[in-house]
Amino acid sequence: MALTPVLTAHWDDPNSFEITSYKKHGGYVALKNSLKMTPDEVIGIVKDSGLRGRGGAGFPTGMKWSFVPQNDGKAHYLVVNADESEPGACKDIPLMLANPHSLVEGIAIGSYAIRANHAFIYIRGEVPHAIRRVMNAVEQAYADGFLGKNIQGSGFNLDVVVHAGAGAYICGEETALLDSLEGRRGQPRLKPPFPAVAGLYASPTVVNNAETLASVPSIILNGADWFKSMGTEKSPGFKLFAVSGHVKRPGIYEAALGTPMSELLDYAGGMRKGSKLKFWIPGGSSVPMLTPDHIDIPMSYEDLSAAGTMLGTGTPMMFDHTTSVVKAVTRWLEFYKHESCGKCTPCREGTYWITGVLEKFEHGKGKEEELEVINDVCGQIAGRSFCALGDAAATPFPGAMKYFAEEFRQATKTSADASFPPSATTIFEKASV
Amino acid sequence: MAELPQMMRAFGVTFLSMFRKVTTEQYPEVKVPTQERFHGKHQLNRHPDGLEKCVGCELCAWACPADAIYVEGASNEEGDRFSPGERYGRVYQINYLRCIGCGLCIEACPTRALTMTNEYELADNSRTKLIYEKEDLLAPIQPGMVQPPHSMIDDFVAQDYYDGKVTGASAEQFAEVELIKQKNQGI
Amino acid sequence: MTLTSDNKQTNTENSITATIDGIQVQVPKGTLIIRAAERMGTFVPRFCDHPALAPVAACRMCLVEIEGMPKPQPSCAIALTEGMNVKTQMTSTVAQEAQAGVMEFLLINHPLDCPVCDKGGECPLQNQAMTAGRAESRFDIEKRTFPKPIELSTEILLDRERCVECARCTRFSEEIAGDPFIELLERGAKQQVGIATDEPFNSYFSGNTVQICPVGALTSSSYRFRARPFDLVSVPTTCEHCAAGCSLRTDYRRETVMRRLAWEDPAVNEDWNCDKGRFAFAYLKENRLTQPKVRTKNGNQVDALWPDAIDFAAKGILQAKGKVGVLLGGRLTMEDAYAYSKFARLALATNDIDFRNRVNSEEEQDFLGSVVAGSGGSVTYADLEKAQNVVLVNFEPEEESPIIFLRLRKAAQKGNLKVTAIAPYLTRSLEKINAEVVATKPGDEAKVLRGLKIAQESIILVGERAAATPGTLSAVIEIAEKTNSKLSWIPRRAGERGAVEIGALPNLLPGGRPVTEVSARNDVAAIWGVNGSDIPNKPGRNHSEIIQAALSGEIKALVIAGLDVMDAPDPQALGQAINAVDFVITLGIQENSLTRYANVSLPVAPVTEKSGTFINWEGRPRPFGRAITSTNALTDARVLAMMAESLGLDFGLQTIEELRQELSSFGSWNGKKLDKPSVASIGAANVSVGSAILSTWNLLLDDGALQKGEEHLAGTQRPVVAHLSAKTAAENNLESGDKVTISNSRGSIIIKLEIIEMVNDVVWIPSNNHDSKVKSKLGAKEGDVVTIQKGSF
Amino acid sequence: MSIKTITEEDIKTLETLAAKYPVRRSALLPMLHYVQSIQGMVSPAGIQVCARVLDLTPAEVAAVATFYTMFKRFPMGKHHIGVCTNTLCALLGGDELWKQLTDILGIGHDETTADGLFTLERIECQAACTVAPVVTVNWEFMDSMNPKAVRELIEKLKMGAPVQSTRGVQITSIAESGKVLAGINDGKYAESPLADDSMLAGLRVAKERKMSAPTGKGAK
Repeated sequence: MALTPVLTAHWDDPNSFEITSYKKHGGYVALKNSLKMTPDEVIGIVKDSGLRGRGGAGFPTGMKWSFVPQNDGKAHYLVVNADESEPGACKDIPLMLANPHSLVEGIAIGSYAIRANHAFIYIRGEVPHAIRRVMNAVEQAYADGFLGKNIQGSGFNLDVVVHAGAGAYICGEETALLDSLEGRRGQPRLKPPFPAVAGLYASPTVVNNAETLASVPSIILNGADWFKSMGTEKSPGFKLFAVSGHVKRPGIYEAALGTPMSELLDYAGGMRKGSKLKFWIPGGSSVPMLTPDHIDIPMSYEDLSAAGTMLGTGTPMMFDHTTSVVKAVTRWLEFYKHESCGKCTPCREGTYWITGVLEKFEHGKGKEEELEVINDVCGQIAGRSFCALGDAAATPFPGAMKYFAEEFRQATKTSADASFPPSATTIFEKASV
Repeated sequence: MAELPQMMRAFGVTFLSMFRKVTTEQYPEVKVPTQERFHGKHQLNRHPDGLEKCVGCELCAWACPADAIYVEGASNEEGDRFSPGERYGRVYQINYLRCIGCGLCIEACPTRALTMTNEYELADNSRTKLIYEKEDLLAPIQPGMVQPPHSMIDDFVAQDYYDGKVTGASAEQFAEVELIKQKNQGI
Repeated sequence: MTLTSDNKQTNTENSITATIDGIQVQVPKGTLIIRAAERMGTFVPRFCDHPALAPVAACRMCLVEIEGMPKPQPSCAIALTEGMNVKTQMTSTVAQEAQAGVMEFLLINHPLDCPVCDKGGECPLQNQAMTAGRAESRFDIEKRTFPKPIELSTEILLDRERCVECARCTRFSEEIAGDPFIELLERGAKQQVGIATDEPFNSYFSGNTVQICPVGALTSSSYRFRARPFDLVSVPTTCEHCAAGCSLRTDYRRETVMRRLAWEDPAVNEDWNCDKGRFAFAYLKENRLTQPKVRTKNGNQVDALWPDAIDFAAKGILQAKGKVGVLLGGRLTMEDAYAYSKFARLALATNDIDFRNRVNSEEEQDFLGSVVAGSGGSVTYADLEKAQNVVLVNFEPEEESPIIFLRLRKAAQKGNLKVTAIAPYLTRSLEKINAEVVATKPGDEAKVLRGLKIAQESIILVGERAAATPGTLSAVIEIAEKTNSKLSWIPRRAGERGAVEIGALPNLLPGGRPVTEVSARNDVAAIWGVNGSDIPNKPGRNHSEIIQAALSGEIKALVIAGLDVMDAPDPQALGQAINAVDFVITLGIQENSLTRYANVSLPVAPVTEKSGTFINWEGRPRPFGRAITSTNALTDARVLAMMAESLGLDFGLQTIEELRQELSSFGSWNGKKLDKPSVASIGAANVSVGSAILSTWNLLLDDGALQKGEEHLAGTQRPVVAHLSAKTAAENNLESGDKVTISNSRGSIIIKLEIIEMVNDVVWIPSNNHDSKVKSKLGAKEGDVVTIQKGSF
Repeated sequence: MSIKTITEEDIKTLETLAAKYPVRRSALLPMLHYVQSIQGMVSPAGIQVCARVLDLTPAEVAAVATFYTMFKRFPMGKHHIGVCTNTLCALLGGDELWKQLTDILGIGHDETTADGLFTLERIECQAACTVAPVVTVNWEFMDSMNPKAVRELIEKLKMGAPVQSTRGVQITSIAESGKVLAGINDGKYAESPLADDSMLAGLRVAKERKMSAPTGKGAK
């Protein structure tokens, strides 16, 4: 395996976010090629490539597109999920910063394929810098005739609106995102109907992750086989891996799916000096954690699934021996409590409860029998909540207990800060304090 | 005279009885205390600051097998508070013609507002007089209490009352009631 | 086991077979699991689910196990499909544990205040906590608390601690009432129901949210802490307010009505009622008359015994026999109205009887006699729900018959109903039923109707205000016939349709029989046990004519019953008429200005203290029994029977059974009906700057007599403003927010102006709110010309 | 602090935002961003205005405004300072920075300094984990912060000295970012450097180790 810069290939170009730079490196050719094909042919190529959603669930993109009913006389919509908020995930925003045109081109191709004349890019509101870049890219694409009326003389029209969220992790859930985009509270919708049948404004809608769409132009340009030549059989292609935590060089590493974590860690320069890996999470806090024993695991959908976790967003967080698992889990639960939309009982009340108890453990005041209670409560959320946020909230604790039960028992006596002094965990250079 | 010893024995019983303690009760001149847990007249208790414990929930009335209790609740308003929390018992009646002293009402009371005293003198020559009203049932104001209506102790919530955090009326409560008294006299 | 919506043969194409708890069930396609289970006797616990609301599956209480699905599924949101194998908590530990888990979650933050909670004793959370809850809580950290309660409106209170976030209330307000004034605010554990800072929950249907709240989070100010559910006696009743005919549940304790709830009636009010029907019953206690009173020679009113009062009254009217007018209100039960109808004809030998204590005309009389009386159920609620086209003429549904509004809204929400309203402007409630308004000046209705393209087989609903503008009702009949449309007349009061049916009108006898028809008179006479010639054969005087005749001395005595003087078309004239006649008998429940004028004032029973029947606008009888039995209040019919007896008549009608028996013997009238009216329209008045045509109607919540004593309800009245079009306002130099004086020779009303999009030259004001009292202050009606002027005098 | 009123001109802007969408209500979030940029908060009056423009009830707008954490119902200071205290940032130093900022500014979560200069907020994951710990100023990122840099940042902001975000624009005030979030392009997309070290980390290693994606047909 190796690093495979495709999306990131030209990020070192000082103007990589400008259309001139993008075009210089073959930008928008894929769109022109697509417009010469029928929409179904475009869907066919994406289907063949085996591209899977990069947002977390890993649903095959081509299949998703093909679910949209054709010639139903209704307006169709493409909605880009760029609400990247999962703790640990940080790949879509760098992508939109450095290479927004790949996304815009992907949108144009995707919209053409699903016969949508309206696309929306839903970007979380906390990142005005990324929003500026995407807004600019959209404007440049309009100016060059890649968006708007009669694109490149094909007769295909597409309007793209850049839409900012306003601080709600739940809007990363596709139906909640649609409600939010309709100007409502971002609470998930009852499925069915699925968005492909009745999504935005009750019309057929495809919701794709930003990275997914940005990967499409290269597939159209180079073909499905080229894409499949990277990665594994079930997880073809390249992916942005954002390695963070106690590593020497945290950052974006674009590599083929199935690249072992140990290899990615090597690219990232290994763990920081004098530290050793304690636990790691392959793709956002919503997927169960792993230990150093699992470091050689290939970063693919299927291999991680077999290991009892998930690829998720493909953004590994690496924590070293100075880290308090109790504190880490408590913070994640505080996050889920804060971000629970409140619609369903298990998630709303369960996160409130677990967080309250975990906070006692963080301060060394937990009672051992309460560990069993938290475990039960997690079980009462998992599989019973309205959407996946509840399931996600029920993940960190049982995952941590699997490997670090002793540390939780310790937390009935000693606070997290006493067991794991924060000064050791922080990454500040002495000089900067 | 074979019966003589028998007769003597019999007189012996009488004779010995002369020295036994008499069991006749000299009621009403002498009132003998009842057993500790005797089910006597009810009492509506107060919190240590004088606020009533009754919340007017009617559970006593519902529990009563003889339908002897009638309660009407009402809302505590600012400046017109009788109990901590939102609700108090505006009307509270026990009909002692009906009451069978079973004590189920006491068990039903969620705030320990209703208890039974050992008072057993519950007779009268008028039926209406045997319907006891709230003022007949309320526990008297003890030293340290002030007569409601008055506010709760500053910064306290109803839960603090139930948690037993109140030990007596505060200076503010005394002042408040005093002020109301003066105002009323002024008018 | 077969479960179908009715007893018709099951259509196998539209039904599916599945298994619930091992029992095979056959249900119509699309039946939700929770309903199917319920119909086979298994109650799956639920909070957010409500049969009238769209499923949301938010509370997760109703989770069940479905074979082949990895996770438990919400039974409230999943329809049963062919061959599905469902296991509820009865047979599945997965379902049982899932439900227990959700219950535990619901209780962690729920306060332990059941003893002081109004819902305690009838609370689904309480009940389900007993079946699915743990005995002891494992939750030992601090509960979420909120200050309690907060006022959503003067009538509705919210205790956020008790809320389980099921969103029934907010969904009801949005989906059913169309008044999204309450919403879920905040997020996650802080999520709570609330209102915007500057707009309270003043919906006419707000009370329903209290009823459907599955916990004690929503309570009403009027019932708060007044009684516990287990201490109430519940009886089914019919609402006495409007002509909708809602089924209600009246809860009373110790002979006092504590609250009223909507009683489910799928054919009429479904699960709902309006706030007036729910909360406006305090009048039952206000100024109740309990004792007959007679006026002595020295002019004082004194209490009298019943026999003396009856004798006195009988003597009084005997003196005036043939010169007695009978003025009734629109709120009598059919049985009582019938007694008046019979009493007028037999005891008073007159047809001078009219129940229309409101704007009325001869045209309307003929309309009622020819089109309404005896027409049965020409249009029903179900018809409205299925309708494609509905035309509203002088009828504002939400204000004048709110349950019709809900049905129209339900149909409009489904998207297949088009409502066209002949009205001066598009009101917010018309907007909520997606109505299209043909902006019309009062007086121009007939012209507009004739010029309108109305689809064949529409439904035309015409309100009582149509009587105010000559020619409107004639045009309505004409258009209905031309377009083959169904026509229905919507009165505002509960008793009006019944009064039409039993002939409490000068030209009608019971069953739509014209007084002028000899066979009609003979029919009636046979039942009454008299000769046909005993029944007067000439049409009598109507309300206005009776008053005129009283003023001119042609009428010497008045029998006035169930009538509020402020409702009269001209309260001033009514007052003068009462002064002018020699003898006045009033029958009513309350002491008021009328009873104080009476020579004999007789107390009668309010609806809660008698049995009776209201005929709703559909023509559907809505019988109800007596709720409160311990009072000795007499019905109007019983009092009349006593009076008739005192006059030596064989009147009958001593009991409600006897009355109903007699009423049922009338049967339908197949003879000649009254001629349909054909009155020419005179069109809207011409106005110049400084004047305008008056448009007005009664708002649902106003200062009506039956809403007295309920301050909390009054607090939710709509704002009192006048409406003008921008053009008319500009011509008169008026701006929004200005005070405008609306006046005529009689008096004036000063009111705040709000400029809206509406027909020019028309000023709209509410009929009976605060200072805007059209009848008593102006004595005017819709279509009259009034002066408009900036500011106050 | 007096709250600015919403002018007729602003309402016109709100109208143009609403007109951008096939269904006007979709513009509600952008509109609230705009209102907040004018008023420094979403006030009841702001809610009223949005409700009027979109023909909603104020309750419907309030329901949305209170759902999203970026909308504040109290007047914000000139600068909004966010400190990520989600797990990764917190452990890598966010907790320390938070403590430091509360000490320096003397305020806690969602509070504003008396001089009206700063509002402080504990924020959740900002999707910048590779540059943790992260502090935001008016939602512009200050990557890989440390206590010394935080001290300097606050001092500079207090003095009104220019501060450049590591990824975004030069700091002005919270009002500025609100307009961008409302969808109004301020054209400052190129004001910041292209990408930081973390973004280029992979590409650099690839170049160093001469790794690349397979060559495809490419753009011919």
